[in-house]
Amino acid sequence: MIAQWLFYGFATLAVLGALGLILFQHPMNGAMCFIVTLISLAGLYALLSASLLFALQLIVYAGAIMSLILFIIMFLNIQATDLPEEKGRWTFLFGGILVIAPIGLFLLKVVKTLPQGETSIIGQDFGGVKKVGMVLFQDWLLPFEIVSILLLVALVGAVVLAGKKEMAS
Amino acid sequence: MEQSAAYLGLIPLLPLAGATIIGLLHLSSCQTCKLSERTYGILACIAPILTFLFAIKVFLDLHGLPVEARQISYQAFTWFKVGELDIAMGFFADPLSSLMLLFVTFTASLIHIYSIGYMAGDQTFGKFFAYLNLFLGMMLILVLGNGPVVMFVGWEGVGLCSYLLISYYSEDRANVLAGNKAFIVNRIGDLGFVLGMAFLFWAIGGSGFDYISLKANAHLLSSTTISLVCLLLFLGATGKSAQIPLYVWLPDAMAGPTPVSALIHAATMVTAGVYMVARFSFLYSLVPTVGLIVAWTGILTALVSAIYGMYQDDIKKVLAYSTVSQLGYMFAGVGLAAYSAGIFHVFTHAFFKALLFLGAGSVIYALHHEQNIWKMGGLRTKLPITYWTMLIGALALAGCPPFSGFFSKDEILYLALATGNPGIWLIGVLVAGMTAYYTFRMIFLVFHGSPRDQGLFDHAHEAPTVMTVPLIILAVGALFAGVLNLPAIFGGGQVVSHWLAPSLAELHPEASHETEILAIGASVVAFFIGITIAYRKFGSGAEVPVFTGFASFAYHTFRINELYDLLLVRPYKAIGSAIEYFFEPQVTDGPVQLTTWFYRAAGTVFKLLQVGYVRIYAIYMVIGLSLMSLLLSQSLK
Amino acid sequence: MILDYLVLSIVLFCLGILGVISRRNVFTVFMSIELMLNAANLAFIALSRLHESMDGQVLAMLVMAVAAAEAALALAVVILLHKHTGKLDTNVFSLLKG
Amino acid sequence: MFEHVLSTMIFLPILVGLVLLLLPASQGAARGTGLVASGIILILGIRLYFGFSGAGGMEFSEIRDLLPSLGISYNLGVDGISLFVLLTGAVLYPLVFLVMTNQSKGCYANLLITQGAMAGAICAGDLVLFYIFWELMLLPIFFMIGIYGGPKRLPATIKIMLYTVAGSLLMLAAIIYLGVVYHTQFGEWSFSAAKLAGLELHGGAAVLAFTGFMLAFAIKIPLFPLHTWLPDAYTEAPPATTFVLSAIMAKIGVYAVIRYVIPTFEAEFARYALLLACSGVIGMIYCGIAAIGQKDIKRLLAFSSASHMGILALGVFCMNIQALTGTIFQIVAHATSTGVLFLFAGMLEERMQTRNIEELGGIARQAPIFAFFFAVALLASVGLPGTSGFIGEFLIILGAVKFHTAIGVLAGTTLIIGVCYMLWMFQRVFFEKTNDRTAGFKDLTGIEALAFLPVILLILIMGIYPQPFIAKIEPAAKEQIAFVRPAAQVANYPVLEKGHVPEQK
Repeated sequence: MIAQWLFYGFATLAVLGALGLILFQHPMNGAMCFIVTLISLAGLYALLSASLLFALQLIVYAGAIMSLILFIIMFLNIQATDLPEEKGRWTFLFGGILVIAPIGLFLLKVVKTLPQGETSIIGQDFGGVKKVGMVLFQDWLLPFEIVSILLLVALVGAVVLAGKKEMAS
Repeated sequence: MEQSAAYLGLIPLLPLAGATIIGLLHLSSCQTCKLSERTYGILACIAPILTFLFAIKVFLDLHGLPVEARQISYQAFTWFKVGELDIAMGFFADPLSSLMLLFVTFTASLIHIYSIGYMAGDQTFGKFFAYLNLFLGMMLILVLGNGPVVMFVGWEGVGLCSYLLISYYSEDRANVLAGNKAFIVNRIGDLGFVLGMAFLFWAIGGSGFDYISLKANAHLLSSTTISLVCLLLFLGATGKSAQIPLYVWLPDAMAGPTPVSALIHAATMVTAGVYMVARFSFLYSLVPTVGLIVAWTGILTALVSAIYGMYQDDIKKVLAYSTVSQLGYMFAGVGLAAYSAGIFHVFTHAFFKALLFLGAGSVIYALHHEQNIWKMGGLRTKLPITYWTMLIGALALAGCPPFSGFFSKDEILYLALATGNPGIWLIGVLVAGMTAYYTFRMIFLVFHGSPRDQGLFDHAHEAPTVMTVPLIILAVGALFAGVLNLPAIFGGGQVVSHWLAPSLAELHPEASHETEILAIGASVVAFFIGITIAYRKFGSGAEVPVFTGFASFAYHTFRINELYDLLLVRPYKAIGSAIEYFFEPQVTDGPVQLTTWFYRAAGTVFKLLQVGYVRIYAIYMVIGLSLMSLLLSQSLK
Repeated sequence: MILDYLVLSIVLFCLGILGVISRRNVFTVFMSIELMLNAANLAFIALSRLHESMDGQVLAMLVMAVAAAEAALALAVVILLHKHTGKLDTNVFSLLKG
Repeated sequence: MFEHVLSTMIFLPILVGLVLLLLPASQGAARGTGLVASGIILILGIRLYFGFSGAGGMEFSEIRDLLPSLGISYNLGVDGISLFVLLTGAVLYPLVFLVMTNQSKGCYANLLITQGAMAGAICAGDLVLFYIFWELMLLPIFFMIGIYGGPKRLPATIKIMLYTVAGSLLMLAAIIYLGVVYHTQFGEWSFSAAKLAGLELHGGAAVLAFTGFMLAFAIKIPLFPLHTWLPDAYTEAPPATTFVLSAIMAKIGVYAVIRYVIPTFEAEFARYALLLACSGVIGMIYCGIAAIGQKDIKRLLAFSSASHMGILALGVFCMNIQALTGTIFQIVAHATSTGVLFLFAGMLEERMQTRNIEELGGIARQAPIFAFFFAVALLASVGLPGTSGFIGEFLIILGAVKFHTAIGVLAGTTLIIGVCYMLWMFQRVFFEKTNDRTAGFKDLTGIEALAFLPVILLILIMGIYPQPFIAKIEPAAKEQIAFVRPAAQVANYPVLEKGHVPEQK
């Protein structure tokens, strides 16, 4: 019962955060809202017995990535004048809703064909570090390694991109 | 039945070999050292003289055979054989071809000899004789071919030589144009020939496509097919033998050297059409209607060209139109199924027309290539041999009684009357009178009266012996050739007709002696009227006339050339240009251009969508996704 | 119950799309993309719970790694953009205009 | 060595050409190498000719599996039809290297590659293999026109490429369709032409596939109205390339129709034969008339070539043994005559720096041997008896009359049309007065004359004694006719059998 209430609470927060993200003019406010969404998502992960993911969501997403974004936003010292003046924002928003509605409805239809399932905590370390680690390093080893290469490439790319001016001079 | 004789193959081969040798010598030596004209002349004369000897042998061999079996043939090799089409490169001689063979090789030999004198000093002496030999070879293939296809080889081959020799003086555009005209007009006729052969082949050619098999199977043909084939073949004949509507090339063909005019455009090649009709007499005799068309075409051609002939001022043009006119007579003869009469006229005509042309050549030679008869006059004293020989030729042409032309022409006219075609006969008699008129107009203007151009007259001199001897020999022929076919009424035995009889499917109309006498009398009267008028007008000098009205119209040959030019040549060229400048870029290339235009247009339209903003592209993508979702939602459930 | 999670994931995903197509601010667009990734992650984990297998969770981890890589690059690009133009407008990139 | 003679004839020139392209050889060395390579091919070709029995059927076959899972094989072989097309190329190629002295190195190399690819397309017995060679032979052409062509080469290159590629892609689709149909009918994969001939094709899809094939070949031939790439490409291409295009490559189009379309699509072929024959005849007349309007000697010859290709193609569509044999014979005859004409036009262009007919004249006087050779080729081209051109044209006209009287009559007009523009051109270029430009024209040197002599002799020999050639062609032609005969009878076309009944009175 509590789990259900928790779900509704987190869900509401996540949606509100997302709405805030796309509606606030200034990215700083948007980012703050987005953090709310991410944290509530972490909560939802926990409700789904994914304890490792709960931790990772908080540490990597809400922690590392979002602080990086916030850092950059602050680093660039964005003023209201820097922001693009988005005149037709509302037109685009409502037009967008119109366009997206079929996609959402279609996905909903798809989801409805799935069987309903329980969300009670499974236990036995389901979603725990050890079990997930076993799956990750046994069945998903190759994708894992590929992702590591991707990260390396991204690292190098970021250095090259951001440091371009200095290298050229 | 048939006798095989390998030397038949040798007859066309000899001149062809001669042509090859002379041609190669000429090609290899034309830039370094020139061989002497004498060498070329002797080399060139070997082949015609040898073939003439062979022709006599052919004649004797045939003569030695019983009348019904007078055929010898030789099959050299299978030329090509595809399915039921089996064409052998074979040669075949029967009385008809042997007669043709005799006079062709005879006149050719004389003209070769004559040419040595006439062409003296020419830049490309060797080339001329190579062409002449080549022509003789092709003409002999035409005559001796054992079937229509082999005949066609010669047929086209002589056309080629005619083209090459007409445009012999190729520096002058007019000469080359005349050559082109001859070739193209001949080709129009050849189309008829080829199609005629094709129809004939598909009808009865499957079991042999030579004359003997065709003759044997001719009874299997339906009359429509025969008519069609005969008409198409006749189209070929009108091209080669210069009949309406394709006669226009022959007068222009006089651009070639005069011996060429004598050999190709008077004596031999142009009579090939008559020969062909006689050769196919087994078909033509089955369709008298087509025969009538042939006869009327012939006689109308004779009339029209005789009218032209009366107004020409170029000595060779006069003779050219007279040739066309005489060819018309021949067609009238073969058209009325009087094949031997037609062929006999071919035979006599070869003598007197070659003689006249060579005589004209001698005059032209003497006057340094002046051809206008209004600048000549009184040459009788300067050129006695030429004068007397040409006079004999003119009398023969005009149909003066004891001369050869009289008998052959009269035979045709008599048969026209006998077969119940008084129209043809009347026109024929009229043309006979006109022939006498224009022939003697020419003779009087050239040889009688006083010189019109004293400078030319003073330098004139008789041709060398090498040229006069052939003249004399031909004159003898022109005098006496008629005797060979003396009709019964003069106590003759019609030797030629009897000789030709096995080759031809001839009709022998019955007619009374009165008819014959009427025919002869009318011809003689026409001759005398014609010659009298000519004498009255030109006998003792006449001034250059100014043509007006009808005369001017006739002088310009009824503007037929201009008409053809307007109706055929110009539109053809115009269409050619139109294709190049309009149809090709606009119409046929249109679909291609349209495709490129479509791609360009589509590109311009799609360019508008490329606004450049990433967000808009994302919207496009989402719209696409959304449409796909809509579509997929339909199929879900 | 699981279906509610999935419905939530759909709602978040659609909001992410909406953010991408309706906003011109580079940061907001970028974070909207992150939102979409998170929505996908939620779906993965919910389905992992449904099937009681941990493959979905592993996949979500990989997505996070990719998101991290993307963040690094995207932020580098944003910095460059700002350096060059002083703006944070996606409409500055219009070189693709036909 | 000799059992792989076909492979050698295909890959030797390709390899030599590629090596030439890679090595920094000089122009002269490239020409010499090309001459040697094509000489070897010629010798092999002559051995092939004398080793060929002419009994009908494929000889010198080489079959290897390439992709067994899809039934694609390396399948080569020659019969009486392909032998002559192959030999035409082999005989004419050394001439190009001998006579065309100042083409660039890349051009010589590309010529060799083209030769190999064309040999491949001719010998291929597998449709996929054929398709590969078919496209391969276009590539060097693309480079030759695009890099070494005349001033307006780029549009011409793009046009010929897009045109031909559009056609051949449709053909590829049709080939795949045939393979799939074969798989459904026989339960195995095969693209062998001989096996595909046994297919039973019905309905709209078969017609579409037939159209795909015919479009590809009709563009290559080219049939009216798909000829519009030809004048531009022929005019802009370097002389050697024009020669290859006109003399050999166009013939492969006709050859491919005989080899691949007739056996497989007999019903469709019979149904559309009349239409295609009309297209051939119209093309012949149209291009023939167009030729008279030309001022550029190469463009005139290009239209002339297109005109003759029309009548060549007509022979295929007439579906009787005379016409088909005539076509194959004419392939060789036309290749030799037109090839020589284009080479001569190339020499004129090289030496006179102009292609404009108006600016030439009087060459016969300056260069009698050149003029004589040109005249022989020209006369063969207009189909004068005694030259090779006559036999082919006569057989085709004969067959066309049987096939359809009106078409036969129209086909006969080629006699007139050809002679009109050719004589006009000959008059303007070789006759009349020399001008300043042509006064310096040098006649053929001894070596050049000797190089052309075999081809000139071939033209004459094929006209005077064609039976040895025809005897080798006819059995193969009969086999092809046998494919189409039942279908043609259904479509009510007159196809002649042996011993037909003479017309009754």
